[in-house]
Amino acid sequence: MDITTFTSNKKFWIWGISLLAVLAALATLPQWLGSYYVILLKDILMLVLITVSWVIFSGPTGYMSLASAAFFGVGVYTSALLLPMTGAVLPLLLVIVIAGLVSFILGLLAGALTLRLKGIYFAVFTFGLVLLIQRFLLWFEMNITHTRGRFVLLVEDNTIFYVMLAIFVATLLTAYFIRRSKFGLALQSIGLNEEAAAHSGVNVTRVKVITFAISAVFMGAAGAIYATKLTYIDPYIAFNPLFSFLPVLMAIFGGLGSFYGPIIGAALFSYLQEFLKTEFPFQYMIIFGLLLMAVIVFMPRGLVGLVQRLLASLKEGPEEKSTPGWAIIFCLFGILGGLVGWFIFRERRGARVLLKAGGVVTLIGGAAYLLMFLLTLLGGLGGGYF
Amino acid sequence: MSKKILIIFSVIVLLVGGLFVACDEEDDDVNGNGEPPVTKDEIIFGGSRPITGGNAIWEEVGFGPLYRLWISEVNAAGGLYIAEYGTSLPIVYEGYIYDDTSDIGTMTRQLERLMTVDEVDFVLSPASTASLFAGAPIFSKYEYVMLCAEGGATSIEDQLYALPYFFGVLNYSNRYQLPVFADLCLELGIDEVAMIWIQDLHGIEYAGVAATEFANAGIEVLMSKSVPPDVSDVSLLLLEAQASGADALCMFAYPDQNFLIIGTMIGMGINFDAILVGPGGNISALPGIFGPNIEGLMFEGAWNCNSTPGAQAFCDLFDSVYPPGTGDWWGHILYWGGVQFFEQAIVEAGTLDNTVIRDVMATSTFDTVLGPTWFDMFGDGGGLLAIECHAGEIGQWQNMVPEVIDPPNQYGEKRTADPWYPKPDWPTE
Amino acid sequence: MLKVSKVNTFYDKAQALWDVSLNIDEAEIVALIGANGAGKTTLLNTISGLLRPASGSIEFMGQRIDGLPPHNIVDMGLSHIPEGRRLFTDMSVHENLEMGAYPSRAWKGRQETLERVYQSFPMLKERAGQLARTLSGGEQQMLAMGRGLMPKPKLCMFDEPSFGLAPMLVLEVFQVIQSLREQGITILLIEQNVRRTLEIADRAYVLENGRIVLEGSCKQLLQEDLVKKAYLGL
Amino acid sequence: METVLNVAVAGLLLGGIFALISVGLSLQYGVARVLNVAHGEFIMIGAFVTWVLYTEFGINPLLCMVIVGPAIFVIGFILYRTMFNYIRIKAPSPDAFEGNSILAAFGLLFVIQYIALTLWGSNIHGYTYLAFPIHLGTVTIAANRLVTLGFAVGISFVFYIFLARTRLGKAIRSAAQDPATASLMGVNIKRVLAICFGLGALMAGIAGVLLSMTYPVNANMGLHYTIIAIIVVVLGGMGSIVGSFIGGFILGIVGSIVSYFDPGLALVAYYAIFILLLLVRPKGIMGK
Repeated sequence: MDITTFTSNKKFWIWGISLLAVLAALATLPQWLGSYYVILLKDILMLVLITVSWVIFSGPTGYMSLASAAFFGVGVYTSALLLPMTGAVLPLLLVIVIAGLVSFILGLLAGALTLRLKGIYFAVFTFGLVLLIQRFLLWFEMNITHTRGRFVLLVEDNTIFYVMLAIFVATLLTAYFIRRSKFGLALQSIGLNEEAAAHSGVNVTRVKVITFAISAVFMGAAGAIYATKLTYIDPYIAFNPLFSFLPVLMAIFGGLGSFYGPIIGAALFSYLQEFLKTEFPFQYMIIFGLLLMAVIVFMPRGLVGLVQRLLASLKEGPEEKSTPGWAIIFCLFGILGGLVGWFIFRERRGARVLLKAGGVVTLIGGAAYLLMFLLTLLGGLGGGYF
Repeated sequence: MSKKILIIFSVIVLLVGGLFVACDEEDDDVNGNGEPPVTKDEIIFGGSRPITGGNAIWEEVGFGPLYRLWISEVNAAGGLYIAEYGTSLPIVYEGYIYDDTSDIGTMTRQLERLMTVDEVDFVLSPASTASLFAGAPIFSKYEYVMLCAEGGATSIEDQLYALPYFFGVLNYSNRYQLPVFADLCLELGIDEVAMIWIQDLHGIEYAGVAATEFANAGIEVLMSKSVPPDVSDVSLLLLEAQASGADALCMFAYPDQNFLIIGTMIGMGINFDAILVGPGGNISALPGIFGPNIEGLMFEGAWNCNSTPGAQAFCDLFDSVYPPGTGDWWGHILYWGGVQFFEQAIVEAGTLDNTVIRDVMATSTFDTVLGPTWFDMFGDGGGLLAIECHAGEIGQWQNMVPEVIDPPNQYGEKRTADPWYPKPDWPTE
Repeated sequence: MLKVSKVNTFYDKAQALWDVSLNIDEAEIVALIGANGAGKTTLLNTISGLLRPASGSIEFMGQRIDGLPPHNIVDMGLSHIPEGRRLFTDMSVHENLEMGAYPSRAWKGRQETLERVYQSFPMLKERAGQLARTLSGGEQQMLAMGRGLMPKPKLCMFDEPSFGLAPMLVLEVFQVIQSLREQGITILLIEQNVRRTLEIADRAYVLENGRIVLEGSCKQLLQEDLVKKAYLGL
Repeated sequence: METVLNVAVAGLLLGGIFALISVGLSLQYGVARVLNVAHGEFIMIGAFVTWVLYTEFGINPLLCMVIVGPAIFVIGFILYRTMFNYIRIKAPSPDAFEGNSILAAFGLLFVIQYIALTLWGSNIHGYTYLAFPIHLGTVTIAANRLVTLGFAVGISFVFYIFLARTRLGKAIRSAAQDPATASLMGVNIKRVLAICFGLGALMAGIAGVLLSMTYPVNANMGLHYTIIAIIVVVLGGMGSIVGSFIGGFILGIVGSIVSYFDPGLALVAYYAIFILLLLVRPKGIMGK
């Protein structure tokens, strides 16, 4: 589909306008939300935009890139170099643009180097890139510049938020148009069958490398602005491998099949993490781990796949084979209820008990997943599945 | 499996969930509705602490056990008397300790939350040097006292002038461990050293300060090599250090690497006349790991149960609560002194207003487990615990007990035992 | 011996087999013919347990086998020589044959079976130590057939054994299949080479779009217009 | 000359450790198709259990292998037979299974780490065992490292023979190449894949036992080993025991040579080799 034909599409305008409305609402949030929520929202926006940029390349092509942390880290480090605490060399916005460019170039280089690699080799190579840059930079700083970490200029929270929002919008638009353009089609044909795509006239190399680099731009820019909140940066902090895995996890959590899946997935996932780290700091790991496993077992196509399945079963009547679908709905309600309860009552003193109760519902939701899993196991024993 | 079971089960889930919410709503009406209470009935401490991740060890054996011990002691005594409210208030921290998963981004976010959403009365310091740096501006911005525990501050000293709420209690490289170690070397006749340091802020600070101090003392550094945190093999480094003929080996790394180095030295039979172990040499789990091999090992930051008049009482208290192997012979007495100082400052201020308490802390001297305790202030900015108050800088394991072996200097006489030199050979099995 | 009744099989939501029923008696050669995509391979996969039928039943030697995993079915003496040979290319010829005798029923006597297979396919013995990938197409087919015989089957299902082979070799394949019947092995055969198949088979089923449209003895079928037009090009 | 010898010996000892931690992952990924990012956590569990058994009950660490190995095998077997098998059956394609199983393994990583943290805390532990030098000419080797190397070579050899010669070994190899056809041969594919995953876990557990004799033990130690194992497995060719073995030693020796000049560059060197090799042989040393 061509962009021009698409912009004349009615659906485009409906979506466009509702997106604008959401963005406008987001833009006014700092006016009436406390600084913590602004920061939290900023971080969620960041994770969503990193996930979406990851999906730009890895979604249609099926190449699992773990280079996100490298692109992100390059952005963070660009900030560390160009925005030192003692007198910034360049204005903030310029630094962010430069960070994006540096990431772009790194994306081009990495893309060109990895052309021959497929599947897990590509994944491991891209992950290696993260550690390689981290270690080399570290060695360089230790032995050549003798730097004891770098201090970054602190930027005001609302500024960070708006910059992040701007990058977020840019990412969404880019992702959307790539998906809808000839370019996106070419990417998808690469994902389906690379040889066939090459035969049908797609310049596979160019499309792959350029898309990889484009997806890097936004991660770099996001890293640059993220750095201004950290104060202190060294290569370990900048190139945190977590940022390689998070986008993959979040995208699969949301569901790779659609455009909005990864967005919803990333938003919920990052919020859930924050929720668990603060409300259940001592059980965070086990709840999170079980939840991940349950999600994969019961929702192999992510949240979106689950919703689609539920919608389909509502339309066509319940499927003949019993799936734990209903249990999942209730569990999700539990989790949602817990989250809503937390969000509303968080600011009231003395409401902690209630919050815990919301958490308990969440816990039960998680336990229900598990129990359903066990029941499925037992039920499947005779059926030959197990 | 029949759908019936699923539906029944789900209904149960919903009912139980609803029940919980309904039950607690009543509680909420009693406590939470209406105007915020005029009188306070508790003092809330919050914190963003590394419960999981790479720094989790510090929550477990660093400041973690101490703030819990201190709070339970305060509460057992009826709480803190706050003049403003005219009554003693207990301290609450359950539910306000968050897991930063050893990630700085998360830590800074959680600090903002504690200070702006939860509006807790006091916020505990995060752990690790990098976290202190990232957290300090936030504490200053929201005017919360930052009683810094696990983490050095060499790099941040210049910036302390702009961070008025920063109160560091830990001793570290240039305050005043390595100058003391250099003096010790002169006393013992060590004139050639080898250094292994970690590629990290900690390592580069210690290696840098050590280079300066050794140069000033006329001690030659024969080898100075850095290792990455996930180093898998140090045997070649040790052979090189041995071949250099150095009298002393200094390891400025974290417990993971230090233990690997010690283990490899024992395994290969490589010994030096003096061995200085960075963080890890001080933890009381060490005798359990290396047994009699620890005899003669030196470590940074030191105290023992006899090093101050109050130390024995603190040792007894700690041992009555925590299992053996969870103590820390570097920071614990300093953290304890720190919280005792903080406690007295709060009571003296008579309010929970951090700005007032900060001024009290900046100007007062209180008696703590460390003796008379005060902070050296950096202009109108933050402060660091006065060197005179440190319990010791360099320790040595002697007869399975940590001893302070600092040579006397202008900050006082802290030695609890004479140093063993040269270090005895590794005992053979 | 094998009785398939009203089997329906799906790929995800797409139905591939519709109420397929067929019958095979002991020591028969039964052919299954049909165009590409008619569902022949799907039917074989359903019988051998690689696919599960959504409904219907399959009986082998009087026992229900639908829903059983493949390894149980082969254990009962139903061997499936899959389309495209599917050899273990990184294992030697000998090891491939040994894998054929994996069911515990066949494992013990594998040396004897091996000798018999080597007699039928002497060239496999010469190449026993070679990796399967180094064999030529014809040799690979012989290996696949030999491997299919290793579990001492009572019923063998061949999925296009002559595919991609030179005419000479095709002839050999058919000879082998005929000789198997003489050893008392029942055969279900899928072949593109319809004329020759109908010559050696006793009965045949014609499959179109996942449904059985014709069945009968081969002589009868050779007279049917549908068969003549669609499969014999007459 | 002596330096060269020392570097070579250090490289061999390190290579043995790398090979040891990789062989199990090679089975898990090469055959059972699970890129088990929780592999290092099984190593950690093996190390912790050994530490407990040795310090609390005085059980010889080498004997612990016999206790830890089978126990972890059972855990791995059950995990695959239930969770991963379920994911495998539900996945629309093998690629989807690979992606989903990584995620599930991530969940597993969190769960195992939580269990370890709850049981043993985040403190660093360790013990000294066989910590005395053995002098071979001019070279000095720590006894526990030599034992580790010996076991690494021995266990890899046994594994190689097991896969090459035994009925189950052949079933595993056939399942690695073509699970559907293997099942037509009568291989119970669910069981074999679960056995493979279990064996991978067992190898991790045994590696943990041996590593605990030289390395400190704590709840966060796992990921580091997982990363090295993944590099080695990809370097050696997936599913190839010999490949992992060779890959481990190459990495160990290169690591030692580079460490001799600057330990900080060891990991950089690993990746340099890794990239070079993938450019020359995109499927690894023993890959096909």
